[in-house]
Amino acid sequence: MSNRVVRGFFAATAMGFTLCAAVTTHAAPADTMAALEPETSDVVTMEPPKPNWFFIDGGWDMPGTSIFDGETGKMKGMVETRRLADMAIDPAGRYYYVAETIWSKGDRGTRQDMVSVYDTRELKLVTEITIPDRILIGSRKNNFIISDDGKTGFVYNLSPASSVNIVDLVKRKFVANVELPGCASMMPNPGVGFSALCGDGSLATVKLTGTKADITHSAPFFSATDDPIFDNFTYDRKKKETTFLSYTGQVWTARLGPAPTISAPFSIQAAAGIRPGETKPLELNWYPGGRQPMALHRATGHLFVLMHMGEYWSHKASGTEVWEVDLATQKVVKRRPLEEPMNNIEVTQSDKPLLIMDGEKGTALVIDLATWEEKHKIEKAGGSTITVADPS
Amino acid sequence: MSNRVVRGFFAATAMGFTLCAAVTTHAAPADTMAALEPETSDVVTMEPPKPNWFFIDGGWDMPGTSIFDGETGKMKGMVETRRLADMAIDPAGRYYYVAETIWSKGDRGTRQDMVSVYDTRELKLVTEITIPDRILIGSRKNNFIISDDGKTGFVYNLSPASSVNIVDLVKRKFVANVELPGCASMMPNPGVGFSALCGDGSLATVKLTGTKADITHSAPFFSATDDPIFDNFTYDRKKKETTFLSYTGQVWTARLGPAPTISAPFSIQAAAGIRPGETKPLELNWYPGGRQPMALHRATGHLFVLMHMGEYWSHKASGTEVWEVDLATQKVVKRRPLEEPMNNIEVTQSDKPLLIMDGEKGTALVIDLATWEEKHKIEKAGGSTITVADPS
Amino acid sequence: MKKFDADAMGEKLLRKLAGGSSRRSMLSRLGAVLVAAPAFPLLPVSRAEAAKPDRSPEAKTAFARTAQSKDETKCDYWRYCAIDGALCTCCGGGIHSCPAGSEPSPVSWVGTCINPDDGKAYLIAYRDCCGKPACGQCGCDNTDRETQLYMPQLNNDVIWCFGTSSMEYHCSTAVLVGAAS
Amino acid sequence: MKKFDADAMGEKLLRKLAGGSSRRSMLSRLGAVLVAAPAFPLLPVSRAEAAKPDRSPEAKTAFARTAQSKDETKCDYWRYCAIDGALCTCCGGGIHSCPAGSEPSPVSWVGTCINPDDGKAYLIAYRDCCGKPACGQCGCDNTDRETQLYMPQLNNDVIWCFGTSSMEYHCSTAVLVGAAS
Repeated sequence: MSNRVVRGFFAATAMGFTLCAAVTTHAAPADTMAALEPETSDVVTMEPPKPNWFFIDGGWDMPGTSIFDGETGKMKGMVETRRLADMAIDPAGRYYYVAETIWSKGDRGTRQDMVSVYDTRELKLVTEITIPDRILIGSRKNNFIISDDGKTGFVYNLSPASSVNIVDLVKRKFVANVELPGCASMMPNPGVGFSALCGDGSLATVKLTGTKADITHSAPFFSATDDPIFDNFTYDRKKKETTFLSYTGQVWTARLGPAPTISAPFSIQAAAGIRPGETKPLELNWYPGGRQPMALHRATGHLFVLMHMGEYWSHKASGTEVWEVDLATQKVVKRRPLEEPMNNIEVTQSDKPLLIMDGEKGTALVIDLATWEEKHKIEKAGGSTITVADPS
Repeated sequence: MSNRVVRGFFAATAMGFTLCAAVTTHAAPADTMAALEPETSDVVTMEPPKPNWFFIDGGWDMPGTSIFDGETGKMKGMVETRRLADMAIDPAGRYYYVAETIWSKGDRGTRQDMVSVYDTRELKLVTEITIPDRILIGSRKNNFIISDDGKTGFVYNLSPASSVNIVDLVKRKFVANVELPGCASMMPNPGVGFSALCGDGSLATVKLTGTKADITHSAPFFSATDDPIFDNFTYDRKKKETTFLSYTGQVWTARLGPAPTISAPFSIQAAAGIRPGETKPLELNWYPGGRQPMALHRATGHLFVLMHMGEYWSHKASGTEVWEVDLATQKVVKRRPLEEPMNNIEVTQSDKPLLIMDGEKGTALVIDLATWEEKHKIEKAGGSTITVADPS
Repeated sequence: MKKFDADAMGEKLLRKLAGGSSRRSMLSRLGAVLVAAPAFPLLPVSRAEAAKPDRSPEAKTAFARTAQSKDETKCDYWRYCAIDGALCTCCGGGIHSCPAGSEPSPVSWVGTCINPDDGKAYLIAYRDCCGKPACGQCGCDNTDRETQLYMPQLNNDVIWCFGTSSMEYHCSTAVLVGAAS
Repeated sequence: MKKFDADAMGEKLLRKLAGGSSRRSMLSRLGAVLVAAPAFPLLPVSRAEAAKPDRSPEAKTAFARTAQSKDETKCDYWRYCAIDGALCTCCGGGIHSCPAGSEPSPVSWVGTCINPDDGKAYLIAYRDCCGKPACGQCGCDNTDRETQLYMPQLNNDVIWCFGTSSMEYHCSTAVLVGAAS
């Protein structure tokens, strides 16, 4: 093989195809090229996010968040989310935002924290918004949230002091870092700022005025050590409400505002007609568990919870059943067994909602909720958190 | 949880342990600390590489090259090899060298190519030697080689023009990039420079004088398109010989020097008493295959080859048998079936040699060659190339 | 405890929950209920009338009841009651030693684990070793008293590599800090 | 062809190799030979006396004999005879289209594949789409006429992302360049 051949090989055209007679004679003793028109390489343009799409984080082993159409089960594209990055969707559907941390030399060098902005049609990097450090944890949906109006991003940090980076998504610049002592796991609080759960069992509300943060606390309503609330809770933008679920299976609804109000809890097990979950050992019962253990369909007020049978402190165990809870009547209206245990659950906010789940093996399930029919089973889809276009 | 608690929590001592009364009361209602001496965190120091160790590249999905003791089956440590990096061992056992490519922002930003130097006792980064671009391919043992005296490193590049970066490992600096048109897959050529296989079926010898490279070619002896030689061939430092294996199962030995001599080939299938492999379709036969399909035990001159049954052009198929070939007598002296197909094979150069293999699932097998006893089966050890301390 | 092991920890209890019926018949009945999935399935169980085991919060968890004190390279070694990640003892390190080239984080999350040899509770600091790629060996995820991010020192998902030169996670140690009770 | 599929391509041949005995008995005999592993096991085969199939190098490979022309999202689609990686058709792209946000490499490796509809050989450029993390869907590794690194344009392991703004590999397309014969 002569130098000429190698060089000739690189005579690629601007249209982007490779061809070199000297090479093709190696590949096959071709005579002449037929009159066939060679194809041209191009790049697909996407639509903005749709209600029946879901976004599945590959997790520790598979960098990237894959976008799937829940109806067809087909992959639409991928947002670049490296390990431990957090993705959020612009409520107006124009941008995907990725809060991420990159070292200049892979695992060494200079630390760089940023919110990277991708347009939703071309999936191209629009800009990077430099921020101070953010937490490295992954698999959490409430460490990077966006205000309902899409104008402000909140990026949680643990340094290990607790604080929040405020990002102006319109001007695309970092605004301020505000301390959030003893609290984490944020939710938007429209017109106020944001709220967060705290280690003392209270809900903190952070009123933002420019770069000034004024923090107030609700009365403690749960025990952060004895019966913690899963920090992957759900937020309903329309009702401005958050639904909380604890390890034992207690369910609260918090109405957000300058002074949030928190409902009395009810037991998900009692709602199914069995005894409530308890914190004591040796009490075998059904418990909620997994990484993203619940999903709320906003229009119907139905909560879908991954449940497993076990003892207390098995809160990371994958669910072997899905319980459908009517929050209004506080009743479990359906229980569905799963063939394989699942770790994360989400539901589309469409009229004909689809339930999306994934498990440790990275296989995603798409279930038609009307029939509980398995519409799609997608291998290697991803094993971490699931997001839908309307993050209610 | 008050601010004080979080802050108190960070009152770590210089010795590196965390303790905070306010925290421990959350963890458990502890009264007082007992008189028990708290343990101190420390860091292990290793020995230099030993003949019964093996180094297994995690491959695409598991960054890092894990070091295992073949006798005990225990992991000893890890060399940082990101995806598509190539590792080589200092013949004197003082350093691990990693040829790697890092972008300043993960998959974007500025490209940085380097040879990173780690000391073998503390596994700490000693320095980085900046080099021009190198090839991105992975799973190849001959894209980064070190001269027998340990003084020079050769890093292959495909830009896509073919060239080699010469690195002075004593002065720890890049020396020169020399063109290597039409050739790749290097082997040391002591006192001369290096040799490489070429697309025209020849062996190229690159005589280095300072930064000047003088390239000569052997007569063509194989067909790079019809019956290619696996580029993961073996090099015997003691004999200054390379053993080549082709897709059909032809075996050559090349004696290196200013004008290398190449033996007449023999067929590995004929050596086992069956008909030789052929390039035609529909000829079902045993063929060599995998990613690192062969290993040479230098002292005995026995070659271990991963073989599978199939048709020609199945050269990446994992081996379902290991064939042990006596190169001197040109006979297959043993055939051993494998329970699971294997992709990579290596053998330790110790008196009681151990055969090491791994497959697609990343499970490593350690076989005692004297008895063919499975000494260890190590899950998640890694799925890519295997290196032993004495790279013969 | 990664998965609930019904065989190891609950057969007797399951039988009691089922009101004295055999485990198999209880399970099959349970199965029928689940597959039919009526609007309000009632699990045919009531509070177990077990012979007064210690049900206080301080009683032994499922992990503690089966923990051992002999092999530090197994997930059920007693100190690992709240560990998450690769055991450094399987990565070239030790119970309180980082593998060569990695660096112990000066801060950590903590657990309170019961030593089966003396039945006492000890405070364990799960100190991450940082600055190497994930070790990959002996992955464990035990969750006794493990809580959520608003209580970070009791959360085992955080990358506890603060104050180290690299925040890359390699493996986790389980350092004995002292007696907890 | 990732794995040799004995059922699809060789039962008849295997029987012939075994001298007319049934496949099962031939295999079990073969198994016995292997397990016993004598110093010089002789596979009881000689050159097959098959009824003159086309054995020229131009004859159809195992891949070509079973390739289809209907579904571009399957590894056995005819153009994929030498592809290695994730099919862009499964990643939001198309047979010659990169998924949104990724970028086609201007150079590529090539393959010569036979279209089952007309039996003719075509030159295919396997152009990688670059600049996104690995797609992960529909991983294929077909190796017809795939060779080694000293013949790079026929090697499918190289990351063929030259001249793109990022060299991160996302997926591979199979662009029809023209007839090869």
